[in-house]
Amino acid sequence: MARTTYIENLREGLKELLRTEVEAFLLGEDIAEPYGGAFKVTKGLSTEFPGRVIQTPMSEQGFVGMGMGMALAGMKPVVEIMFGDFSTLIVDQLVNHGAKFPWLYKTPMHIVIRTPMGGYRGYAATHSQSLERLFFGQPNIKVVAPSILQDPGRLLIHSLQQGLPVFFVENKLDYPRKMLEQTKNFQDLEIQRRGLEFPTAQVQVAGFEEPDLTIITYGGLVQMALDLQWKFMIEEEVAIKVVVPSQLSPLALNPILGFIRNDPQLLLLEEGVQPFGWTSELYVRLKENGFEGSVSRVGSKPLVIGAAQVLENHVLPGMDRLEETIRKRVEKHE
Amino acid sequence: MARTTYIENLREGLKELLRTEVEAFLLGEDIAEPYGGAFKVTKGLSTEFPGRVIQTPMSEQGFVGMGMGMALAGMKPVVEIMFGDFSTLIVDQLVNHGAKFPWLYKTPMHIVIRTPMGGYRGYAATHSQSLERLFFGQPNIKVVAPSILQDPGRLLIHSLQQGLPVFFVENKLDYPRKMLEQTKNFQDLEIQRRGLEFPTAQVQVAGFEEPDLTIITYGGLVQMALDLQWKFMIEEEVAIKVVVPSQLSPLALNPILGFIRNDPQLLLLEEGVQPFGWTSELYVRLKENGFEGSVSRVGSKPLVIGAAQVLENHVLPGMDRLEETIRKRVEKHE
Amino acid sequence: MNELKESLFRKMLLIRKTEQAIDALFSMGLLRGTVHGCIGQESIAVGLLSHLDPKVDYITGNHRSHGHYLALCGEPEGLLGELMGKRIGAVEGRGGSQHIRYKNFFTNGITGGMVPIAVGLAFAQKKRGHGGIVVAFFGDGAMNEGYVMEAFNLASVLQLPILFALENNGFAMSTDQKTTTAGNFESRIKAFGIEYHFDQATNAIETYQKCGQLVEQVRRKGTPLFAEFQTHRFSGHSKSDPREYISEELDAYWRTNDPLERLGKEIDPGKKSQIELEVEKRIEDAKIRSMQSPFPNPENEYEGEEK
Amino acid sequence: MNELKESLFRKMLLIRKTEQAIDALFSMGLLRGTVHGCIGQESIAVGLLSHLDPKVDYITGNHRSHGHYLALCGEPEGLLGELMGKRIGAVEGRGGSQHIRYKNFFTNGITGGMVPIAVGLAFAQKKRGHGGIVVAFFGDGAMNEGYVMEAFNLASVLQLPILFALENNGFAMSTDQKTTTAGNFESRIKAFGIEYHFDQATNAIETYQKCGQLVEQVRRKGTPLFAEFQTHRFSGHSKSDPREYISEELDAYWRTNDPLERLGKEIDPGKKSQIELEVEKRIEDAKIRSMQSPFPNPENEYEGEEK
Ligand SMILES: Cc1ncc(C[n+]2csc(CCOP(=O)(O)OP(=O)(O)O)c2C)c(N)n1
Ligand SMILES: Cc1ncc(C[n+]2csc(CCOP(=O)(O)OP(=O)(O)O)c2C)c(N)n1
Ligand SMILES: [Mg+2]
Ligand SMILES: [Mg+2]
Repeated sequence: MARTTYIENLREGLKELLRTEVEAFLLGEDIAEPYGGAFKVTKGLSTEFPGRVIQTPMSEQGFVGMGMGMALAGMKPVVEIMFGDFSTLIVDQLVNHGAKFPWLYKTPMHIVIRTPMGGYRGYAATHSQSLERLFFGQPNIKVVAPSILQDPGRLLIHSLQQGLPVFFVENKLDYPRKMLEQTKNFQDLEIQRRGLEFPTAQVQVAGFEEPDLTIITYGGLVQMALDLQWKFMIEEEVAIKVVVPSQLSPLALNPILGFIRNDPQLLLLEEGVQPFGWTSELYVRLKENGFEGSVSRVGSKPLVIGAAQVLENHVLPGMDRLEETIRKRVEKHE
Repeated sequence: MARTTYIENLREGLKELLRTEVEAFLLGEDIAEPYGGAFKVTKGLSTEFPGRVIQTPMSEQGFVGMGMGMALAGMKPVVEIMFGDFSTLIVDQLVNHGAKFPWLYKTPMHIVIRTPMGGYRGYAATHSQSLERLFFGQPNIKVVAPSILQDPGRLLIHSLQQGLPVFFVENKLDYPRKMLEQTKNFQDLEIQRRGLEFPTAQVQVAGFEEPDLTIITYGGLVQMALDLQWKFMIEEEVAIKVVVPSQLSPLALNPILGFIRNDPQLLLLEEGVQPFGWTSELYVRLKENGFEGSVSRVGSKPLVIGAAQVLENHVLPGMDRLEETIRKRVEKHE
Repeated sequence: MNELKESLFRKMLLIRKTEQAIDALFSMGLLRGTVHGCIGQESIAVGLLSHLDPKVDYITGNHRSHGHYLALCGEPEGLLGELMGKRIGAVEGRGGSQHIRYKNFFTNGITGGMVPIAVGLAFAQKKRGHGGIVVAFFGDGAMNEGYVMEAFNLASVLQLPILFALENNGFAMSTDQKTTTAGNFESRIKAFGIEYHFDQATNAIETYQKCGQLVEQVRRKGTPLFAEFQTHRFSGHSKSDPREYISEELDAYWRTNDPLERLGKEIDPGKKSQIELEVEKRIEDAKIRSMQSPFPNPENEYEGEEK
Repeated sequence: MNELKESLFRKMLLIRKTEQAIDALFSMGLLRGTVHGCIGQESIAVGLLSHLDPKVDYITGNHRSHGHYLALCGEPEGLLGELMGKRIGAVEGRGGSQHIRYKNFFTNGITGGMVPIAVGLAFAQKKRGHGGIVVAFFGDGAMNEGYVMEAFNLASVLQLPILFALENNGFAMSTDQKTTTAGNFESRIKAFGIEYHFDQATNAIETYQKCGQLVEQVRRKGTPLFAEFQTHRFSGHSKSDPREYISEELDAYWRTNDPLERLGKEIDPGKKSQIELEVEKRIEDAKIRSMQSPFPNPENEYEGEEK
């Protein structure tokens, strides 16, 4: 899926699905032509695959439930929720239905719910949240997040083969971004991956393989982590390693441990609200598994996300605050 | 509220509310006479307070939204969700509406959503879960859990004075239980409390004040923790301290720290699924705040809760497994 | 016709006697959890499901689905065993009363939650075009759940082969439907452009025949239908419900109009006694087999599940 | 009558010109986020809200509520400032376009999510008995959300003083309402036992007068009413929507029937120019004041919030 941008890569994955899986369908609001989705992910697909793109009424519970029924019948639906914030409406169908069926009825459920999370665009309180937390730890739900490091298209295809509902976390800012291998810095980076379907990636700058600090993050914040990595390398010769899992829940710890076991210090970073977040569980699991370096977490403050940029910046993790945090930790450590 | 049982105590709190707050209302399914609620919590209230108990259609989203509107108008609704498992249906009204209003509109929202969580009764997959996790960390939502140690009635009254939506986690097994001070062991226990509205309690057996191990838990599992405490004291002269917060989110760490700072080892216990649970955040916060003893967690396995007792027992935390865990840890420590 | 009557009677009686057996087992403290019995409503399950094939058609049930299950498979040990949490149970003790599967029949415990699911199943039926249809059972309480209404709209917009089967027993738990339900079901359904049918479910043969026509129509046209069955629940909402909210008059009306009793009167007394005996024996047998069946082994049941 | 026409024209023009100013500011890159403009729909906000008092009545809006806001308070700086994220904004830059408050008027970004809230507000009005009512605005897309249908049922069962105001512009984002909506709105509403009214919102005076009667009736009887306004959105769904899904014919029909244009023709040309000038000036002024207004201070805005 070597399309230049994240959105193209994702769309390519959807196309491959529709080409190869005769019973794959896309469901969602405004996903057909001429709109092609609020973020244009499905642009062109309803024309290219007639009858396979079902534009639904505004009934999130209803059409997610319908998707669950299709999956129960053995079909392979991919359902778009226009904004991740509206995931609040589909918790019942995911948690009390889709996630229960595979075990209760002994039947695989091939279904992906994909949705864009995240802020930084001034969309304010109800259109900026990172609510994947609703599904973390829920039995029989897998939470997957692609990034510019991890082919969204490929991950999507794997997600539809899990036999249990996958909540697929995209990111609004990621859509127009170039996939990492298409960027100019790419040649200076050393990238390793562990894991097959949902790989964890490690990025280092060539020549800076002894990390002063390691950032573990996912999804939309990968770009910010890489920017920090580059900046600290250029400006201060500080080596930052970036580690990016793509399966968020259940947490796939081993690949992460494999990358970071001997690193001196970790910064766990997520866009979601910090208390009770993804990084909380990650922190515990790292400690429970014997990681001895220092670990800190950064996430959003537990506040309503304001519309004004100054307010949004106050709540969400940002370059400035992170730079400061990293500088302090790297100094302390030296 | 020194009523004998948890349910009586809770009902007493509801009565006091209805007596003292002219604009307090109860909403929910089957809460009026003759049923008085699926678990009989509101038994008698619709007769005693005519017009104040609104028996609703089966429209969880609708009547929780209605409650939010009443709160927005300055009223004080208490909404019952019949089983905690159905909280999946009201996430949107809580997270995207009620929790946003206080800050966006600069107006207090006095509203409590109360619901029984928990298993051990053979109600199986969709009637046994502990889903308070859905609201942990959500900005502007307070999650409160009473127990046999913490007056449900009093906590409920305080919950309605927070100015933001409170998700009030009751427990099915707790309803018929005696409040701790009504039990025969009570005179042998030493109880301390910290915090005013939502106190954290500490229970020790008199004469066993140097804990070999400290259990931190909440809600319905308090009984199990106390049973373990008693059993280990009697059978093995092992001292277990039990610490029980009643405000789960935002986590009120200081009172907990106050009780356990110098304890040798902690066992964090919750009925909810363990990964990404309440104990994950608690673990991190304890470590971030310098707690140096060993800490372990026990919760439910991330599995669908089966109906058969053997299956349920496999998933939920139980006396047997806990005894074993504690024995190992206490031995190791000695 | 006699054969039909006997066959329906046998199926309905199996349901009623099994429900009674369950109540007895509960009283003896032999069952955990809870159950929602369907005594009084048997003719709907039997009348409708006798026209379906659970290998071809999909059926979704709800919390009150013992009757649906027995009407489809006729195996009380699947139910009794399930309630006892035994391997012989329909889903080996995994689900208990509310979470059952038998072939293409599925139940779950969230009221109305299976109705959108049924729409998805109907979508699959339509796309595959193998002639299968979907029947979705639910109660009057479920009619006020928003997602159920969303499902009606979806089924109508997409013109799917589904029969919505409303078992209207007048109450959602203790709540008199009239106190919580504005307007009426008929106009709600027609407002979604769905054809509506009504059956005062007092005559099992009539119910059976009407259902046959409805099923045939959905199969032929491939478009949604809605059937409201007016019925009565003699069971408590769940175990240990004293039914204080149900008036003596209402019970009395339905006692004289109980479809099972009425049907029994139309059957040759000798034949009837024979059926009764056979059914009792079938259930006795199921009870014993269920008791003898082992409990599931959690290690096996959950093997590979912690992904 | 002339006075009324001028007053309505002035309010409607203020809305349209403010929306246009917002579009221009966006094109200049001066605004962040997104907006949902209501050009073409002004007569509904003005016609209805002119009969309400936001200190007594409650009003809930949605994502497309600029017009409602301006019709209620007439202060474009509250809107422009809000969009710029300035302290002068309606909620000091906290909410942006979709999350606004003005007195008893509230908007939020979840389509239809405020409709159950409005029912709760109406419950309060009824209990308090001070004569206040509730108006809930929403679009045709929201009509398919289950919780909105639940709200209709609740309002009807409880007989609350609420006027449901459906601004039917035929589309939910790009989705033609006819492709996703079975049956029709009128019968859906009547099925909940709620009185239904229709207005082809092409004549601002008529809309205003009908609204007056509806408001009066809700106030007098204290029971729910539903009004469907057929309208048209000349704005894109949100900024930068090229409206490819709207046919030229439809636009043409509404261009000749644009209530603002039509009303303008009924006003003395001199007076009209004067109003236009005043409105332009008012908006210019608001723009400047908004630009000059400081940004909120996050420390203050979030003070004490991390509970
Ligand atoms: C979403 C949800 N809300 C509430 C319940 C609790 N509950 C179970 S059955 C029931 C009443 C259902 O009434 P109805 O749909 O009429 O079916 P009936 O029990 O009469 O067969 C209730 C309130 C539930 N299981 N799910
Ligand atoms: C629950 C929910 N689903 C989807 C959206 C995204 N969205 C915002 S407005 C809109 C269309 C709404 O259509 P309608 O109700 O007709 O109002 P209109 O925009 O036409 O005024 C959509 C899909 C949302 N904000 N909330
Ligand atoms: Mg019923
Ligand atoms: Mg519209």
